[in-house]
Amino acid sequence: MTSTAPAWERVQLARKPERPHSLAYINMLISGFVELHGDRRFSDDPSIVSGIGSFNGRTVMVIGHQKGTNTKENLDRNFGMPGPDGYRKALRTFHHAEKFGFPLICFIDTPGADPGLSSEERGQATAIAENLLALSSLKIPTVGVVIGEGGSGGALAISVTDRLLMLENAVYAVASPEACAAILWKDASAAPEAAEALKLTAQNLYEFEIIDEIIPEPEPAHEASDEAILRTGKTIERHLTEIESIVSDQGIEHLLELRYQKYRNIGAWVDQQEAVISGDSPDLARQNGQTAN
Amino acid sequence: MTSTAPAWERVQLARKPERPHSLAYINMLISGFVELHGDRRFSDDPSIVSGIGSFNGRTVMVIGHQKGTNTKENLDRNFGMPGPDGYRKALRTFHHAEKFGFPLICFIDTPGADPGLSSEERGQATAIAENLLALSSLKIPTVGVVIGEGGSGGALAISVTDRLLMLENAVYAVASPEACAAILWKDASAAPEAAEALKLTAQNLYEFEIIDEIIPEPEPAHEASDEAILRTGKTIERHLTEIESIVSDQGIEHLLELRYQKYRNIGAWVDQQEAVISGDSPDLARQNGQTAN
Amino acid sequence: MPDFFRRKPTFNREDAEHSDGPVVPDGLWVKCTSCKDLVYSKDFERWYRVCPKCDHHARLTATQRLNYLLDSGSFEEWDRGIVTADPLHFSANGDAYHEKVQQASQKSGQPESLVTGRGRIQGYDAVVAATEFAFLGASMGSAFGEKFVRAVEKAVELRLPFISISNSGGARMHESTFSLMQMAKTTAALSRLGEHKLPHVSILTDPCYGGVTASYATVADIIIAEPGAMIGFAGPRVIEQITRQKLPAGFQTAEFLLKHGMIDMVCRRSDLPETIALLLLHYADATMGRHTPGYAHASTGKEGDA
Amino acid sequence: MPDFFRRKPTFNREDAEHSDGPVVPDGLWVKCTSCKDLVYSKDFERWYRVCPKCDHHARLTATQRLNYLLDSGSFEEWDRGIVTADPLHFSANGDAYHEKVQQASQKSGQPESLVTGRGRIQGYDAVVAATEFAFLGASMGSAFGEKFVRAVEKAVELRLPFISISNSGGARMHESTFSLMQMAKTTAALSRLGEHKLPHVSILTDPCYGGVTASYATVADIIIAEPGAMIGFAGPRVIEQITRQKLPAGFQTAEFLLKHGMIDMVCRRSDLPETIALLLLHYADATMGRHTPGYAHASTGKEGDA
Ligand SMILES: [Zn+2]
Ligand SMILES: [Zn+2]
Repeated sequence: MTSTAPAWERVQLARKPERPHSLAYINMLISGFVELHGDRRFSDDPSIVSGIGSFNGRTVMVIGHQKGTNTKENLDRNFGMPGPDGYRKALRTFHHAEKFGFPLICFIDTPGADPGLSSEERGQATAIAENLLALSSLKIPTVGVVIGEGGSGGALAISVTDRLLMLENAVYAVASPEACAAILWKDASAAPEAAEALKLTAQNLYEFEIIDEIIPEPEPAHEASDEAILRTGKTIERHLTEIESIVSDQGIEHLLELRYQKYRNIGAWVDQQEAVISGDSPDLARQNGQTAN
Repeated sequence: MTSTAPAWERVQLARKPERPHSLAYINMLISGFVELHGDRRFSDDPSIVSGIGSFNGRTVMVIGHQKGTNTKENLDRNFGMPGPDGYRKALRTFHHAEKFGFPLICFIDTPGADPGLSSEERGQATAIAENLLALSSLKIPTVGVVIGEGGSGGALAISVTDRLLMLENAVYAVASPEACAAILWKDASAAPEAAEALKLTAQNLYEFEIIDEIIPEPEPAHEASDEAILRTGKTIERHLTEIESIVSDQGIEHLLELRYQKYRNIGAWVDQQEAVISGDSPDLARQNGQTAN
Repeated sequence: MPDFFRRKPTFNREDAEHSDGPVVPDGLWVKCTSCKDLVYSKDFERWYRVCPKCDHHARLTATQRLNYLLDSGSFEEWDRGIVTADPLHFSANGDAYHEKVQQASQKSGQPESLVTGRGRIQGYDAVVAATEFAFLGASMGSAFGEKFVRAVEKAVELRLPFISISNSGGARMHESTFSLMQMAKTTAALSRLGEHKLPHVSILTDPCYGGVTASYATVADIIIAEPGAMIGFAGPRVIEQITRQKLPAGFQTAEFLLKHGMIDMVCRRSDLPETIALLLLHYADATMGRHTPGYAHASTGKEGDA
Repeated sequence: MPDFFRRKPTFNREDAEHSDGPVVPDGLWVKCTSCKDLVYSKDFERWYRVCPKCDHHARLTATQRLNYLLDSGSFEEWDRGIVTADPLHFSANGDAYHEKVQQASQKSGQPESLVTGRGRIQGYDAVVAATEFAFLGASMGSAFGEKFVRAVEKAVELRLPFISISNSGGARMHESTFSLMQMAKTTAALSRLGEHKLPHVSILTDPCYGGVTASYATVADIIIAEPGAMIGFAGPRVIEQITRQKLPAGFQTAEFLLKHGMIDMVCRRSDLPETIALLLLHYADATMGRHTPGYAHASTGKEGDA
């Protein structure tokens, strides 16, 4: 797989049922994992797994979207599309981790949040929004990894982390190429073009400075699962160690400031009134490297 | 009404439909009251009212059980018996008040928490427990007033406050006299005896130091509603002012310590091993003033 | 009750005709899009574009919204120069995003889908942000996010409450992940607002979906919706298409959300200024950093310059 | 995986016959109360009083519970002298409460319905509190509350995790509001435990209702239930009586609660010690005040004397 493979090919790879899903990562990377269930409100949503375990010697809490590897599993897991109960289970885990000072690791792999009637009734939008709010001020180190599909707000709700990593063949976009094609091309079969236009590959997002590192897949993860997972583990470890150093050297408030600035600075806009390239710093100007029309 | 009226008579008075309920207190005592709705999870429970307003010039948040005054209203309000959604609406209000530093006033008036199937499904017990936990460490002044029926855990869930007041003809017990009679007398018609045995009057609970003050009803509140409400307002004001002084003089942590000790010290037990009257202080010994068998 | 709770609203309607809504010269009739009845245009204006026959709340432009909501002449707009930079050089089926932006700008009279600034509501100073639906369905792109966050940060600096008025189709697909990340960006800013004990009052109007509903618009101390407004995460058509579920009558209306516990109240447009002003009076205790009694204190809060 | 995650359980069964459960001398048979099958008593004991045929988890006394859960000889009981003082001089229908307490004490061999102390679970030190159902249905009176709070306060002092194992009929009516207030008292103590970053693991066993379920037992970092345990706020009979609702099969079982999101897991009795030990290992990072890497650190946590 070269880094110039077309976006649509990446989308297909990211969706491969044989690709390792969150529990595969957890089982290999987290020692003594204990899965914790339920939102304490309404149900236990199987499309989100969450729990506590040991990552390279430190206790962490882990959350992941969980897709199935076959049709039955996918029906049980709702194809990895959480409802509000899933996001509230995650929210409970956020606060649990924060209470005890455990770092949080999130595995992102969802086509999107569940679009059903009952999810709307129980406040799908509110549930996602509350998670974004909680993550933005969680007083613990947080690392997210897009391991497959990063689909829209349903992915974002567990991905607003100090470091956001992405496997080489993972994708992350505001909408599925099919949905985008249906709306903007008026033709769902234009999905490959939409995928290209959405600039949803790890390479794209690294260039946009939306993600922090690409985890290479010399062979696609569905063909070399163990290697992909171990490589991911090493990359998480490196980032987590860096974040832990920041906390021990400069305090948790500094980490929160960095996290705030990280998301504060994402965006591409110009200030026509000032007629200059926007941004608060040279770094930011590069990120928002667009000229005024 | 003399203070020696039989307990069962108090129970009847406490339940009078014409007795002023929470909204009557709110309408008379809280200026510019804005009712706030919903638990942001599942529903808006009409058996709990909650909102923001001004009490003698300071912004407060208010929560109350709400009974109806006739059958239709009672059906709409579920007879003032909250489900988990009602307690979660209250929980949201607790945190809202804490965020902005607004004192919290709670009006207690319920036969108990709703005992239905769907309440169990959504975690009635958990909802009550989470409220007890939240109230115990809420960093704001809190005052509760039992205005009618204080029924069991369903009442407790909004009554664990810095000061707990009680109208003269209100009652507060671990179970309704009917339920207690059915279980211990094996005969629900023994309710009047059970009421007596449960020691559920304001006078009883003041002697036990479970409540902080009795608000007199020279005439029963259902016959002199305005007077009862205004008298209640004055009593709340006095206690709230005292609590605010504690906070400004000694800090909120001291208030939390006092609140902890208040509930920490409720109980009547003896330590047979020490063969002395139990208690950590002379004060406590008086409270737990029982001798060893 | 103190008298000033009942102060009469003093709406400003003088700029209404500058809006891009249906222009209705004096003396003509307009057709209500809901009940199809003809309404005398002066009535329609007098009732804040609410149908006097069926109570339908017609959509407002950002300008109309602010004119109705804010005290006359009190609005000071901020960051009008901030516009999108087309980070993806997005083009769909031959339609270039930057051209769509230009068209939207011309159609709506706004350079972006969010208008921000400072104004007064019945005497109470506040920072306000209002969406412009005529600009690409008030979708949330980079410029929207940047303007929103700057407004929130300015509210923190000025110690003012923050009022958002939203309708939106959701994310702006042409900015893909940049658009998605505005959900995180706007919400994080509100987290800071809250740490400073400043309130966010969110007003949801028709229609409000997707990324906006699932981020800043529901991260609020008080959530108010206009009657009949359609509000949700996924749109009804998407839900029906994907799940083949039959949706119940009234699904996703403001009233539906109230019943399901998602909003604090449904408030008619005509009552909004008074309701918000009353809330701002209550929050003045926190905004001004005073938790002790005294209406005198609270009323100085109207200046908002502590 | 490090090996020690798979350490073999070392249960202590030697004191089992001191319990007040069905005494089953070697070589005899006992009848499972669920499937009515005869089970060889040695099997019954070997399987921690779980029926090997239908997996029914029979009730345990507090003593049996602690014997099964804790490392042999590790339990140090606290506050055994604390008993109720009958604050209401309660008597129902001629039955005096203080007499009922005496009977309950004789029947159960316990002076109160809660046993507290310190012990080790697979090497991990913890404070434990276990209910005694044979003592007035393990209802929560003043002595129960006082013992519970003392144990929690001691956990804070010793920086030890707190494990509660509960079944209960709920409140102790004979102590009325004193009993009710124990819900607030026990929960407030757990709030302090949490402030000190010490975990509470709550184990719900059959049957667990009322004031216990609605207070400390569900205020926990981890909630574990035994298979088939009946858990709820109101009992099924009360619900049917009051609401005339037909209750679905499996209503209020541990599995029902898991499905409805109220508990973290259903755990077979035989797996409990290992599961709790694993959790305590994980929490040692917080308990010991260390959030940095190092199993070496965590394993010293077993001494629990930091
Ligand atoms: Zn109409
Ligand atoms: Zn059996």
